[in-house]
Amino acid sequence: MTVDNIKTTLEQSLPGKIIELTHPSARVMFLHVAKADLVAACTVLRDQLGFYHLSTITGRDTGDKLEALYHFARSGMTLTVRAQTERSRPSLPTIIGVYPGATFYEREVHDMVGIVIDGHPDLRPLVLPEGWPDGIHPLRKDWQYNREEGVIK
Amino acid sequence: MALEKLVKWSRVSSPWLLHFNSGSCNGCDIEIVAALMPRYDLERFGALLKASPRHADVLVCTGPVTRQQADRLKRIYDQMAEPKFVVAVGSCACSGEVFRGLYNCMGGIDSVIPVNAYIPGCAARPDAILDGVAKLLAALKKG
Amino acid sequence: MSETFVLPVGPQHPALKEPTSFRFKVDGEYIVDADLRLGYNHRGMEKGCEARTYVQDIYLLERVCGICSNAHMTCFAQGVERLMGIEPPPRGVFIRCLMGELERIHSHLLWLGVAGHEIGFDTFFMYTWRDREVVMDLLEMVSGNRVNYGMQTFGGVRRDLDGMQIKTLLEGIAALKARTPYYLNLGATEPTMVARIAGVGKLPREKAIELTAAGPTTRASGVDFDVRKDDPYAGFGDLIPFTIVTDNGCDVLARVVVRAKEMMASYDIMEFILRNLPAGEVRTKAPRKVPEGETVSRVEAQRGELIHYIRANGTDKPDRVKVRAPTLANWPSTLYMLRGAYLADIPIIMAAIDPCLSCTDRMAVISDVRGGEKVWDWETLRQYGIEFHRRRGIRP
Amino acid sequence: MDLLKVALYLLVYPGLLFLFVYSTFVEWVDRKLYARFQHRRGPLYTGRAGLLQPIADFVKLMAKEDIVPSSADKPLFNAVPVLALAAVLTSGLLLPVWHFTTGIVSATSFPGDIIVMAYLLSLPTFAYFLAGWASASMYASIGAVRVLTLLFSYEVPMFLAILSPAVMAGSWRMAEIARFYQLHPGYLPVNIIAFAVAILALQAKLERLPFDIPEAETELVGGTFTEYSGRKLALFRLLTDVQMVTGAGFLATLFLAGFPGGLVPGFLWFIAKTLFIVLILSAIRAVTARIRIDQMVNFSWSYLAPAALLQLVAVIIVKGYLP
Amino acid sequence: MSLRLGAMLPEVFRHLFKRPATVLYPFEKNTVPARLRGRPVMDPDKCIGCRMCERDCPAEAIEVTQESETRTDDGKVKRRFSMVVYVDRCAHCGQCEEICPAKPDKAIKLNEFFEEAAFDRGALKIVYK
Ligand code: SF4
Ligand code: SF4
Ligand code: SF4
Ligand code: SF4
Ligand code: SF4
Ligand code: SF4
Ligand code: SF4
Ligand code: SF4
Repeated sequence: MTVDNIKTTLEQSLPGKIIELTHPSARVMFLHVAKADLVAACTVLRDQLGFYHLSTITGRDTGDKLEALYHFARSGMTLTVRAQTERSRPSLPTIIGVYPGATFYEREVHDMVGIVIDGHPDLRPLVLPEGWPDGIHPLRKDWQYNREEGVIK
Repeated sequence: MALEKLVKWSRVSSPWLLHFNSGSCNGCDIEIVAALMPRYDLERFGALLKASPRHADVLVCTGPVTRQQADRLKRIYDQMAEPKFVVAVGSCACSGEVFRGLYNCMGGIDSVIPVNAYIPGCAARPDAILDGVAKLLAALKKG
Repeated sequence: MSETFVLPVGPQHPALKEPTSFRFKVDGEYIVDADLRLGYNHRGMEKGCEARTYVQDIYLLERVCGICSNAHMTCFAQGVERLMGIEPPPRGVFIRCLMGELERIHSHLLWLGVAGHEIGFDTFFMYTWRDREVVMDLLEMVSGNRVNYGMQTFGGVRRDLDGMQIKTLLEGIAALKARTPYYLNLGATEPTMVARIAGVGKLPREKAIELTAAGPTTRASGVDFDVRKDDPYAGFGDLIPFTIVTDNGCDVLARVVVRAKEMMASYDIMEFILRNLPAGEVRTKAPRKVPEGETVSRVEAQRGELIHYIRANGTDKPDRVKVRAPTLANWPSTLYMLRGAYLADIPIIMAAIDPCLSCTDRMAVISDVRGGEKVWDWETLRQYGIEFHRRRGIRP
Repeated sequence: MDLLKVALYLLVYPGLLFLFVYSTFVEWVDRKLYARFQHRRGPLYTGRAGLLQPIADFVKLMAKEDIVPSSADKPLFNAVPVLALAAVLTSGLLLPVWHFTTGIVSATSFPGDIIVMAYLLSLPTFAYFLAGWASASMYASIGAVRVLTLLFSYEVPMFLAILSPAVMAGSWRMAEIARFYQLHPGYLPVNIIAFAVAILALQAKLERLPFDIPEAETELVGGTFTEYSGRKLALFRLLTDVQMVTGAGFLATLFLAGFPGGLVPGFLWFIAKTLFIVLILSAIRAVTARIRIDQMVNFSWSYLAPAALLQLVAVIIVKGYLP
Repeated sequence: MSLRLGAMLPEVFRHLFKRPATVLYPFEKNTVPARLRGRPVMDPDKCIGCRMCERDCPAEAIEVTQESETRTDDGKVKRRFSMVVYVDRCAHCGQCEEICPAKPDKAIKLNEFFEEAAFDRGALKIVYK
């Protein structure tokens, strides 16, 4: 399946919902959709384009927004779906209905950047050592770790 | 005197090891296992790898000590019966190495428990580990 | 003994050389439910990467794990090269690929031994590790270190091979090639071994796909998922031929077979590389600053697909580096395999995915042992832990 | 004179001193063989070729801090190792190493001593169970339950197996059984199946691979001994070694025609025959993987016990045709 | 599937009569490969004080300090640098050697020494003056 094929299928199946579709280098594509269209996009990827494998989910702090990047794979192509959410009450819908293997990845995103995953059955705070202060997400850009003096010699 | 000498001799001749990974990259852990394998065969010195902290004399630690592990490292150390020794294997167990300053690392075994011998290296070669163990035993024999 | 109780395994449990903690609900000798808590090895490397330069990052990421150190380096280097828009010269590509395959051999031999050890077959463990020293010597000869080879860099590899080394490599590979069938034969026929691994840890094909398993775990369930084929890198695809190994057994035995056959395939790849090594430079010059952009880089590490997401902001430090190593991809399927298994099969089932937690360990599943679903803070949990162990006679 | 002899018997040969020294030697042989099988060296620097290694281990443990877990049943926890050691040491005394003629019936050789011996050899297993139980730690308790399960699966084949040579020889006294085979070595091969069964059962009794299920390090840390440290752990280790010696001696008496020829040749025979059995035990340990507890139970009820029974029937039939 | 009991038996017994694979390491030295990345050694005579090594070291193992500044007769400034290498931090990556621009010979190199074990971290702080 070529890049053009993927492009046309996506445009047909997600009319008007594609915010951006880029192809920066061979076998790498990025697709930006709105938060509300995330699950629909995932379903299209799985059912119509044969992306059977979810590699992982990356959480990222863009500065003014938070975003999650869903990396999907199939033979000959890696496609990343980008979905953004506002900083004030960050949340994204879960995709475990489409890709059950996403459980752990979603929990990780929740921990590291603090995006709440709506509909995830088991979102107890996790990651990080026990007793990690609430509301601190290490991968947010506004959190900096300052080495404690004396701990590290 | 005679008895003391005998006890000292027995201690030097029979170091039982407990291996603890405090968050290392596995590199040194593999090399510790390699030191027990036919090529280097640590059992020559009477060393055996034990699973229960109650049975061990030497705690062989690797890793820069993650916050989560710091507590457990301490607990394991306390569970061991006296006399006990701690050996830090690998540069990251000695000082934190490339993990220095990461928010979840304490940086070195000695930030949590006292260490008797340091074996730097990344990874510490099995022969470097052997060398360290031999040096520790020689020092115990003397003092 | 039909009473159900919870057996915490780890983080000091000997079956896991790395710290992790499982909670098993056990009914007699059966596992009713399995729960997993990671996080013991979380070091905060992704954040650390943002504060270091690319040059420092490649060495930091190499130390995500001592077993696929080279895979991490390769993955990061190739991602950054993509952003820089440079390509390593052919000789560099070949040596990069050679390192990957050598590392695969060392890792699979290590795994074979550990799997033997987990079921109490220590002689097997000793033999495989004795022969593993052959690969270790080769790796050390080429790179100067037994674990963190430090071979990859932006724009190629850091060290070249000379004629003498190529000869030694070919000899070593031939010796290993002669030896591997013996292990395959043993693993697949020694009765005590077979009795322990056949039919154990079933993972049906659909489940393997659904739970996004990777590497030999999924290939042993009949899925031909291999990054070397799907997203060719380091010369695979056009320059270097290779074959994918799959098996339809779906159990631990199948995973042994897949790994052993994969080793045979790797020997062929390496011999091809060494016989057809192009002449020329091994690296091109790379800039220190990386132009703005983002990319995804994937590599088939020994345990499966390894993926890095890299975002550059035009400076000499990355904006975001994300690492997802293969073991994390295999945990959901492992939990699936563990439910309903025997207590005695825990080690071998876990060993069968070849868990390496140093890269994976980023989550903690905090479950209330008494059945409730509450979240404890550090102190409560610690207090509970101390209590818990005191009741069982382990002094805090 | 008699007193001296008794003292000699109890303290020197085959009593305490001999059993202690010889059992450490046997442990050394076992470890060395195991290492050589694995293409390694094994203990090398403690004494000549590592000969003193087991003694160093023992002394070191004796001198180490001895922790009793606070939740453990203290009296039981402390008593178990001593009681168990006493049992195996007594079993050592029963070995017919002084009985070159079968006329005398003494305190250490009497009709039925074979049963007492088998019983004494089983006692440590109960001790392991109690040890695990008294530790009140999770790993140790699972280990303890496994010890019992294991006991029920190998004990019956063991008893059946030792019946064969006894029935053949028509005696319940070890010295007489050994003597019978010394006189009729031709009958030794008849018991070969029983011998194999007994070897496997002994391996299980000693909790060595492939039957080290209760100690399964990769599942249960140190099994029943997880909580033991220092002196008591030393006793347990000594106990296992002595048990190996007496167990090997027991099998040598029954299946390898005992130790003929008076004091010195008898002693040499003893060494040779027990070492032979140790060699077999080490080899089994080297070439097998640990089996699962349910497989063990299956194995012993569907193979070991029937084999031993078959052997017994065969022996009875052969016996019937005997002149 | 053929289940042959003791497929290993012959192999195992053969080893009884073979020389074990063990090397007697601390008592017999073994050879190390020429490329071994051991301890970083610096030569103050060659160092030009660019601090590239310090900047690239991933483990904060290097500290370069200026020792002296002298003016030669022809008016050139000559600076001398000393270096501290914390062996207990060094990751033996070899980046310092690779980046060092000193000509014609690198001022910092990794030698073949690896038996670093020590009882005290102070002993692992090595000063090159
Ligand atoms: S010293 Fe290096 S190889 Fe060893 S554990 Fe640490 S990072 Fe890994
Ligand atoms: S025997 Fe036990 S302690 Fe030793 S390496 Fe294996 S699991 Fe670890
Ligand atoms: S998430 Fe993984 S790679 Fe990142 S710091 Fe934690 S353990 Fe390391
Ligand atoms: S799975 Fe992770 S820890 Fe294991 S070898 Fe790969 S990167 Fe390393
Ligand atoms: S789980 Fe993997 S990394 Fe860990 S010790 Fe075993 S083989 Fe090594
Ligand atoms: S060229 Fe090199 S030495 Fe000069 S300023 Fe730049 S980095 Fe420093
Ligand atoms: S070898 Fe690497 S870690 Fe060591 S001093 Fe040089 S740059 Fe630093
Ligand atoms: S890189 Fe070389 S010349 Fe520059 S400071 Fe370091 S040792 Fe000196």
